[in-house]
Amino acid sequence: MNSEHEPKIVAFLCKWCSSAGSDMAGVSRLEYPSNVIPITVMCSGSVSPLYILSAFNLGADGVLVSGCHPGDCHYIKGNMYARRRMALLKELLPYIGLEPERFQMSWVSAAEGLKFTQIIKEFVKQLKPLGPQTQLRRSL
Amino acid sequence: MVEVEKIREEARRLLQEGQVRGVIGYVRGPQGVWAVPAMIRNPEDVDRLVWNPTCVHNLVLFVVEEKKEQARQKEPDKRPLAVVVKGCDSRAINVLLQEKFIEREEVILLGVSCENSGVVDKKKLLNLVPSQKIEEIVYGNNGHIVAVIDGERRVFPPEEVLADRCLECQANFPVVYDHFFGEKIKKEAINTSPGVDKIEKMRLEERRRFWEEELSRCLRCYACRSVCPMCYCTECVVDPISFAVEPTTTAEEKAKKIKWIEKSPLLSENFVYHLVRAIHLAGRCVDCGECERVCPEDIPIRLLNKKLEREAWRLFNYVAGMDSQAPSLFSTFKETDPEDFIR
Amino acid sequence: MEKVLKKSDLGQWVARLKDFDLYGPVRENNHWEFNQISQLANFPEDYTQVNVPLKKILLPNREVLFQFEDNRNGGPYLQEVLPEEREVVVFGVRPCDARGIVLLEKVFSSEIPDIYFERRRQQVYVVGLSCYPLPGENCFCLSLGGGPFSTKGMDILLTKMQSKYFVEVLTPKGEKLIKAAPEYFFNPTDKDQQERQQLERKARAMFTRQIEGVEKIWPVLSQMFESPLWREESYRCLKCGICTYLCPTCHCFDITDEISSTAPLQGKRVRVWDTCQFPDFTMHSSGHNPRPDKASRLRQRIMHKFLYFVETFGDIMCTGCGRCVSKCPVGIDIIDILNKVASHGA
Amino acid sequence: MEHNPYLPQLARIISIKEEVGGARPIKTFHLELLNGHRFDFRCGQCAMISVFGKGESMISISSSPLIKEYLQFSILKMGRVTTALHEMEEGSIVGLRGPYGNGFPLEEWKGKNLIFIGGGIGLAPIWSVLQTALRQRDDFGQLTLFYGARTSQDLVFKDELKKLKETIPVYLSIDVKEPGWNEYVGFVPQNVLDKKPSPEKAIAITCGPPIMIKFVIKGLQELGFQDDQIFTTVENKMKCGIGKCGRCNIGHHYVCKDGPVYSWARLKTLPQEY
Repeated sequence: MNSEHEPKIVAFLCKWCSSAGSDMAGVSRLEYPSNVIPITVMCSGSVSPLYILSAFNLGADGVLVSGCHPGDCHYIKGNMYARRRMALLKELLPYIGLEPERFQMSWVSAAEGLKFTQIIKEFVKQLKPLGPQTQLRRSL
Repeated sequence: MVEVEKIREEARRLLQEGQVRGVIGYVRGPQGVWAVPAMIRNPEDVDRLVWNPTCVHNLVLFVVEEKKEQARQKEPDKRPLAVVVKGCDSRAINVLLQEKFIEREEVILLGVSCENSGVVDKKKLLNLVPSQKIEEIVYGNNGHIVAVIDGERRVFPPEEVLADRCLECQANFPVVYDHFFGEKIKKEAINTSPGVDKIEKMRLEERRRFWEEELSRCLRCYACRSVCPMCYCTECVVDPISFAVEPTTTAEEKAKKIKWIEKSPLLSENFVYHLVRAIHLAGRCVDCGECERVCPEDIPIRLLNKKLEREAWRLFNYVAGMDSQAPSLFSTFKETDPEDFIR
Repeated sequence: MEKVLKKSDLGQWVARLKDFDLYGPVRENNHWEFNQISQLANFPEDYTQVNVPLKKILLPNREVLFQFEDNRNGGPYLQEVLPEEREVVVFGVRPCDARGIVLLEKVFSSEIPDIYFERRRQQVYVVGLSCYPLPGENCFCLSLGGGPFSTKGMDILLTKMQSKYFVEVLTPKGEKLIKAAPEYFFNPTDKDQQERQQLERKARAMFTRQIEGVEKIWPVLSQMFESPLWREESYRCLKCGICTYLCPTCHCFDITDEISSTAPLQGKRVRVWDTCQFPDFTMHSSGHNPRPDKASRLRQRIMHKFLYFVETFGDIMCTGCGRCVSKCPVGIDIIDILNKVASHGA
Repeated sequence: MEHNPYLPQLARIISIKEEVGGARPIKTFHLELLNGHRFDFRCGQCAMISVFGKGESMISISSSPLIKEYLQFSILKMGRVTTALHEMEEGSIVGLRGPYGNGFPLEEWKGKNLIFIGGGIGLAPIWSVLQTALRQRDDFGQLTLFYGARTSQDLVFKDELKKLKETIPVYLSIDVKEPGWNEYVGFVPQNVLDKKPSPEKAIAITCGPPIMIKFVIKGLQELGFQDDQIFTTVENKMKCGIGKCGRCNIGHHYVCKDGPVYSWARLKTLPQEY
């Protein structure tokens, strides 16, 4: 495997928590790898599995969905719906042969800038040895 | 035993009394023994109705089609439709009720029991006997299938000729119906999806190779989507255009329609198509198995749906289509839902 | 030119065709497909008919027409993409599929020739296999001027006999293939000739499905545009693409742009299979759809094959392969429909 | 080199004019081929315009073939490609292939009175004939134009129409009354019936929404026009432009090559699938 490979991570971040958490990391001058393409969403519950598959299709090596901790959802329970959906997707992807590490979910609050950087660092570390994701990637 | 004469009687009565605008059932098709779906509108035609092991189709699809057709008509006939449903088909009705796609009053369900048997897999049977010679296919005893060939009865054990979905089925009589035909014989519990077991035992690379081989054959004829009563969306991610175009739809709206995947049957696009479809059917697929039956390329599509069926049960104790009043899989949650995969 | 080839020599001959890409019937799950092969020792006893007909090689379901990209000045730059140059021999082509090519040629080589089809056509060598016994339960080529031993569209037709193949070399392309290993080909004896003729007679007697009086069909069809038949027969139609995608003569396509990068713009214009059976096929941007329902789309499929094509090219655009009948998930049966049409005219 | 019918030539947008604003905007584009290539065509023919990355659209050419400096297209914003075109600027490069279709049989119309009847964007294909006839004024008899749209804002070629009125009779109409509008109010077919053009030595060319065409034809028949005196154009969805892809198929015709121009005498023999 290519250890030089710099993985591309598409991160769907809830506007109310994880996105703010990533900002917090920046404001606090915490360093984390620049492999992330953040996409701010209104709620982790608004992330359709289609978005995740589409991210892989358009070349993501890893996809992260990050929302508010249970009980903290701005819309009361959007993250709880997300949890169910993502649990199934999490099972489906390795079933067709995609490395389980490539899709992850996390709870990151607006205050958890450090946790955000740790998750990204760990994610990049896990993805590097896997090399590029080619299974779902469109190549014309 | 389901007596077809009783189904006909009920259908005749419903039509004669004008209680229904039609009966969706099975009739003998143009190729001899193989039944095909049909809409019966006249009481004189009810004798065309058949019930036998070739009644493979999930007729709930036509309930969906009729519903869409009604929406297009200016003065639709609002009387209900009678429809013949097997166990799996009835669960599809429940899902449509759950999702409020139809109301219960819109259908009169003529439930038929598969009685410890199921429907025939044409491919399996044709590997054993040539099609032209079969005069009739009927139910025998103990789930056996009887084919009349050259006037002679040949008995096949279920495991030789039944569709996989029926061999793996645990609920072989309707869960919702207005009239019931046959007996409720509970089937023995068996492994509900040996195919899924097989894949789960594979290593990651093997799984990938397996699915690459299977999905590379996909022609994107969309038969799997077309035959599925749950694929009722007017706008599907795979279509380059939306069918929901009104005279008031602006050019921008049309131009903004996201092209999620390419129309070309590239392997990557086939993967995304089938995965999106599978996940969209999670908690909704009742395993009528029609997608796999219709696939001209013999892609084991059910293995995707069965996997999610298994996980929905394992993770959330959820089975699709058992209760029309219960919230659907993704429209609810429990505090205790697993989250060990979340960091 | 007629020859015979010992069954055991088939593999030797094929091994000599090193300069060609070889395709032959390969078993996949429950069916056969034309896939690339490296050798061919024999045609398996249970080989019937491939699922996706020969057209997949001449009219692939995705054909790149050209690439486009922004050049340095920001304007688009186009690069024509033509099919790669490679000569392809396809073995085991059934007469119905080979006749399909002849019909496709009428469309793609007439008026404004289609450069992509023509290139591929020139590069394809068709080595057919006659049908004894009949490969499909719904074969009806006999009703359409074809036959289990028809040579139309073929370069070579092989007939499997007791211990030999009867080899009909039909074109210079066929001769070229034979010349690769001339020592394996012998002149047929009278007995060989008789054996072949007998097989053909037997095969022709095997047909169970037929259209009664195909010549009656098109004049009747031209009067049947408004017939209730279309609504009745199409009620159970699923609107899928099986009947047309697996048809050896259906050739409708879409042209679409596939983008690999938006800035700078990079992509390909491709043509992909499409079908008149999909609801969006004829839908205008405005939402208006000239063929808005299943009835009008089934009518189009039948009319195009048995009336419109006859009016334009003097031929029926159906070779009687029976795939659309066997593969239709809801038993829509073109033979049955045509017999109903014919009976309207009686 | 073999001719590749799918490969467009590159063309530059040399001018863009906004004809109609609002929810159904129309813009008129002038295009010239790069490298000074010629693009010969007949009145009523169409061209496939490519916006690379978005796709292609078949658009009728609204300028006269006698004008060699540019090709004119008046385009209603309708779907993916036309929306992209509307967003383009002068100087942008598009693809162009064609011309496609049969065109109007102008040679057969020499010496005849031409009555043009257009609705909305349907004036575009007519405009090509009209401009040609005006440039070859001696070849034709009287020229008359009926043209209507939903509102006065929806009329295309507003300035040109003003000028045109000085040379030929122009009967404009709008569907509903508007302050300041002192011409006909009502549908185009009604306006035609109202003015009663004579069928004597005349050819009527009508183009517009299907429902308008239907009633125009009915009206013309009432006025005594024969079916072979009435011409119209058909617009079906098209992809290849060369009669292969099967999309614009009506009966044994392919609109892209056997159409889009039809006399009513011919069109009425085809299935109504347009």
